[in-house]
Amino acid sequence: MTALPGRGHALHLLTQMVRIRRFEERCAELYSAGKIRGFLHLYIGEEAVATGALRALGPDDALLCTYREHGHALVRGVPMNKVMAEMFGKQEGCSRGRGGSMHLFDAEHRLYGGNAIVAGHLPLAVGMGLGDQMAGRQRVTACFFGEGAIAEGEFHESMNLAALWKLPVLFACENNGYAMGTALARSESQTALTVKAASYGMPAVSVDGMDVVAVETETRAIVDAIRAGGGPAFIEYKTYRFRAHSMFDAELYRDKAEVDEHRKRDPIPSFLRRMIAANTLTEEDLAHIEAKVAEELSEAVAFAEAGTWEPIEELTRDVYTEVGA
Amino acid sequence: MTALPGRGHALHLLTQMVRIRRFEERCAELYSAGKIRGFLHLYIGEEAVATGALRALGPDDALLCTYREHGHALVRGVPMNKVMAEMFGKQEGCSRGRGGSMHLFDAEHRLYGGNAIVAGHLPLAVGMGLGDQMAGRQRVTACFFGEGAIAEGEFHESMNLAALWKLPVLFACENNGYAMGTALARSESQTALTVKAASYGMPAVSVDGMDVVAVETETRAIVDAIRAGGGPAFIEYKTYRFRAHSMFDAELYRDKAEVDEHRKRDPIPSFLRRMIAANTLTEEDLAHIEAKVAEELSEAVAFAEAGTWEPIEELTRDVYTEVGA
Amino acid sequence: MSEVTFREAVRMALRESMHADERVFLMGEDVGRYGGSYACSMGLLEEFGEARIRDTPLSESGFVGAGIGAALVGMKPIVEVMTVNFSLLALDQIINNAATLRHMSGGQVNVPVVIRMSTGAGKQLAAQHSHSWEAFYTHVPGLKVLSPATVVDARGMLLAALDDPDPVVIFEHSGLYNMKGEMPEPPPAVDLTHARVAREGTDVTLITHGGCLRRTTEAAAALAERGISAEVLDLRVLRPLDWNTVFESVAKTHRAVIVDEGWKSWGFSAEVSARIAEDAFWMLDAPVRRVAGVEVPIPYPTHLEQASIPQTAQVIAAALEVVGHG
Amino acid sequence: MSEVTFREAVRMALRESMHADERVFLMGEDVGRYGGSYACSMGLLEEFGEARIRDTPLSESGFVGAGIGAALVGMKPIVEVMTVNFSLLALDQIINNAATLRHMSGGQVNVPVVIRMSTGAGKQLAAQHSHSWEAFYTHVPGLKVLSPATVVDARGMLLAALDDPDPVVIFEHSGLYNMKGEMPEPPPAVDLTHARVAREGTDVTLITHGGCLRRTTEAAAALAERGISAEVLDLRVLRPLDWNTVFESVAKTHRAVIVDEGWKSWGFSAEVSARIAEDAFWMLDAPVRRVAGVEVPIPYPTHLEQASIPQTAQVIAAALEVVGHG
Ligand SMILES: Cc1ncc(C[n+]2csc(CCOP(=O)(O)OP(=O)(O)O)c2C)c(N)n1
Ligand SMILES: Cc1ncc(C[n+]2csc(CCOP(=O)(O)OP(=O)(O)O)c2C)c(N)n1
Ligand SMILES: [Mg+2]
Ligand SMILES: [Mg+2]
Repeated sequence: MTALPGRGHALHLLTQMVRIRRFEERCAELYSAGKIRGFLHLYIGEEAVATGALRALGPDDALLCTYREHGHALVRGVPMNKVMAEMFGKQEGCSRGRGGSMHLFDAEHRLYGGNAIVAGHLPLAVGMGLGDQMAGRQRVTACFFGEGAIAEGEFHESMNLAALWKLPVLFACENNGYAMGTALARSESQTALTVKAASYGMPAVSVDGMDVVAVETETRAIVDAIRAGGGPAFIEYKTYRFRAHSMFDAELYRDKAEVDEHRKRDPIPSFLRRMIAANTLTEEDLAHIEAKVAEELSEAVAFAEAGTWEPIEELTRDVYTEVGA
Repeated sequence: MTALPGRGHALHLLTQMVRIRRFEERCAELYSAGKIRGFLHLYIGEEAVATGALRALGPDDALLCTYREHGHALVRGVPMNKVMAEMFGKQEGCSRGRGGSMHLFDAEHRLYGGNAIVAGHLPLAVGMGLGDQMAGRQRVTACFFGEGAIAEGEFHESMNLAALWKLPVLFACENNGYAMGTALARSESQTALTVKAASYGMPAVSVDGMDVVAVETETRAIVDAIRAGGGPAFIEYKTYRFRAHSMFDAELYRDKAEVDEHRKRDPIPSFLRRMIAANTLTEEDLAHIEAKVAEELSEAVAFAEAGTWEPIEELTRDVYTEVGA
Repeated sequence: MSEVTFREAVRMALRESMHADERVFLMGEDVGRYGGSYACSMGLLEEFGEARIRDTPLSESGFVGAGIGAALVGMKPIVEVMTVNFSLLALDQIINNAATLRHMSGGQVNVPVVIRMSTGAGKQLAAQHSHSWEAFYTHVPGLKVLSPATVVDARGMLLAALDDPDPVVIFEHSGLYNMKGEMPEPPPAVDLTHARVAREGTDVTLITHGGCLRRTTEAAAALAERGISAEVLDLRVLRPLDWNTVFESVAKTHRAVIVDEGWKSWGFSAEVSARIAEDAFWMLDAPVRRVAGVEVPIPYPTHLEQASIPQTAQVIAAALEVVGHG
Repeated sequence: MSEVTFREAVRMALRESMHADERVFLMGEDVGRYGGSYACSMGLLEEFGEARIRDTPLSESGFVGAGIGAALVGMKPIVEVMTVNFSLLALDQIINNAATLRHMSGGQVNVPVVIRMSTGAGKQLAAQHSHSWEAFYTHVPGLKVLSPATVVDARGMLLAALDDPDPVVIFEHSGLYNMKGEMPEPPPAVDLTHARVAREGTDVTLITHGGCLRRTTEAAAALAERGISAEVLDLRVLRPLDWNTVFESVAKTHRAVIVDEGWKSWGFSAEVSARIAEDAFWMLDAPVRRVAGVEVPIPYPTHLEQASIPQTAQVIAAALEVVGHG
């Protein structure tokens, strides 16, 4: 068992997980209210992954995610206001409202999406690592993807290129057991995912993605090795999504009992329990965090509500780079 | 060491290898003479692979190959006349002259190309295996491809699908060390190719592709297992191409010395030597075979020369199936 | 006569064909347990089992290619690609294999695969889920390309596609799945050779298909109120296209507007416009006009999304322009 | 002034750009040790080393995507895809990423990647190696698409593409690599905005690009002998296309023929034809004609291959038709 964090550190982890959870619960409500539209993929249940893993990255490191990336954006430091405005499609959003839930971008925070073609961002991560390597920069590129992406050819091509060229890329697999309605065993003949990495000679580790401390510790070890020039690495976070794949999912493919079973591993209460047992945190800390998050959240909703629509005249702006602009 | 074949069997193997060798040597001449055009990829040095492997297949089994498939077509039983006519582009050719060297097809012999998109035929093989499985047929689909194809996403997707669905497909990798000018170690981070198969939980074996007896024996074992319902398997044939990749290759990427070294493993003389040592074959057998092959070959060239051009009016025939035709 | 949704019509065809012919099977991501991303195959797993309602891993190139391979050995696979946006991953298989194998082999094989995919915008799914790329497929000899716009065609064209010996790509506009329409009893067979005159008229021909039919007929109704008689053609079959019906209509109206959701330049509408102006030039009293998608990766917010795709008002304006009331 | 081949002109640009800017690098299958499948990069590995002349495994989606990613972090990658036929494997990366990222992110990033690929028939490489699929790229907003037809453009357009902040796709017709042409001293910069009047004329405008320019100018010469003055436009930049130059020429000649090797229907030529007939309708004295590829997977034998692609005689015939001598 990994060492427990100190109080400040623990407060940070708890805060981030609560921020994600409450943010997304509100998003689900706002979806029902018609404020958020399109696809909305909730990360609820998986918060420990982004929370723990992103602490292992420095501000110069790059981050690429899937369409299930609200948590990553928030932990990365994209202001909740901008994320919520983006969910609404307002031009004050982090992608000027054009991307919505699936395409959160923030170049300043080196967040390169919010990518919605499954596995389509893996080659990008390889190229970003390549650019850094060629320019002699010490940065790491962390690329998050679901276990469903492993069946795509792009996963394979990207793993091979990164390993062949020893690029500073972290392949971060969020294994929540399902790709939409397809359980891992129905999409991969070999379900031990680290074996895939081995077939590229790439170091690989699997970690309990419901344990934020383990996530952080293991990620840090592997990111440090990458940064030290060890080449790419693969990490699997074993997690579970408590909610439907998106808002259009009848969840016919799994039992409520299965979900309930996994809810017992809910990363937020389990982390809190452990910290309380170690006398690091108290129930009051949680209450305090909840209050702060509630405030941040209502401000974010207000910000998004007050946001404005990008004028239709600007629809085609940025299809190409306006030179001189 | 695998058991040596008896005389009839050995004569067959030797004959096939010689047929391929002489056929292709003549093709190279005919290329210089302008009778054959386009790309011409010679199999010289690799003859033991098609020769040994195809003996393990039954006439109902399907075969898919790359653009380096003259050997496979000949061993499979496509008449040399039809293959040569195809090389010339004559309508008496096995693909009506439309395919040329890279696209030898013969549905009657269940040869499904001659495919020139690297790894593009692997998904087809999966589907053919799937169709057979669903229809309850006992056939095997054998899919040959070069080691270069392993870096393509299609390899990965196909291996996974076949393994997941336990399809009767043989993935037959002809590892001649190079993909055009790219040595294996420059295209794969993990050069032990059987490890790739393991990451799909697929049985895999590697065999000396210069040893026609070993090729046949190992292929037979693995094909029998597939036919018995064991699901797909991967076999690597370690071989070497003695000639350039195609007729447009300056071979800057390897030394003549390296090629010469491999020529010592030339599958034809080494097989002959071994059989002579075992008193199964004699030098006269070879002379006799050479004479017969020379005859077959000159007949094939004459047939191709006498062949006719498909009328231009038929250019668009078979873009779609003419219904009722 | 009963009222069914477009989705139900697709499902009817799936069921009927699977009952009628055991070589038919459906495969694609989440067609089984999940019920299909647009719920077209909901319930079919229970009815036909997992071999024939086959969930696939995320590997578009692999499973589309597998569909082609299965067709080569006599099966009649229906491959569902969730959306045309992901179909680029399978385009090599569709073009270099499905569309090519028959001709390249000198006619020895044929590829009776049916590939269904959803297309189009309107659900605020943003730039990687909203496009209309029919033109990538209509450009390819060897393929047939269908675009049903009615419940009768949603069912009938899928059945007809399964009877076709060659690869057929069917575009189902995602905005149509919930649309209701009358399904005659018994449900009629349809052909894959003719465009349909959806509304007769004499002043201008409005040419469209699939997801744009509704707005186009709305435009025609609005034009009628202004005394302009618009003929509406539902092309139905995009390749091979029924040019005769197009030319016949233009011969009558002397004016044409094409309505298509795809990006305008080099889009589906381009060939239609070009062909009319080339082959019916002397019949035209005005230049052809296109109402097509704005050339932009479609954005998320609804006002920008709708601004990216054809609107009824634009169809009306284009029609008014070509009839000289512009 | 010196005479260089098209291939050498490409190599000049590769060398010049790599010397001038250390962010430039070349990557693709066999660009290094092998020297490039069409030998464009022969010798460059020795000069620039294997990091910058980077051989890649066979993985078009992976390495094209890696080029896009490298561009996102400030590199200027030149990615070589051996032929457009294999580029389908990378089309998802090119369309859903390269062309989309800037707009979708609200303008936060740009993607200065240059993707070179050979195109076209004429080498008897048959149905999986001979096509001209420019239209798949010209359809896509966010991409710029170039088609050099001269040695000056082969060099100059590659350099200009590297200066462009957005993704640029360059089509090099494989039949041009051995073509010789005059390269002025010093070699001139070229723009990415204008079509070029390759030959002036007054009776008919022949519009083409890339590999078809030679046959088109041959046709113009033959027409001149018959007293017909043909203007030849070399489009050069296929997207965004310089419509002004096209319309100016048609305003003068009132007649247009488009010559393009791609399949006719929904091909590159379709938009050109459509746009002329739509926006220059009242200037036209005859319908536009297209001389384009026959809709067939291109076969191996030379007589069928040549029958599949535009020939000088067909250009002449089309021109004669539109000028009324048909
Ligand atoms: C190439 C592609 N194919 C299909 C889809 C549709 N789709 C969106 S998410 C998804 C499941 C992905 O599962 P996984 O990678 O495990 O990520 P998770 O949603 O579980 O986080 C699918 C099939 C897509 N977006 N892209
Ligand atoms: C998808 C694709 N990319 C590139 C090529 C060009 N190409 C033809 S053969 C070849 C090398 C293939 O090597 P390998 O698979 O080892 O087969 P070998 O030629 O050695 O038999 C390449 C790069 C192609 N035909 N298809
Ligand atoms: Mg998942
Ligand atoms: Mg090889």
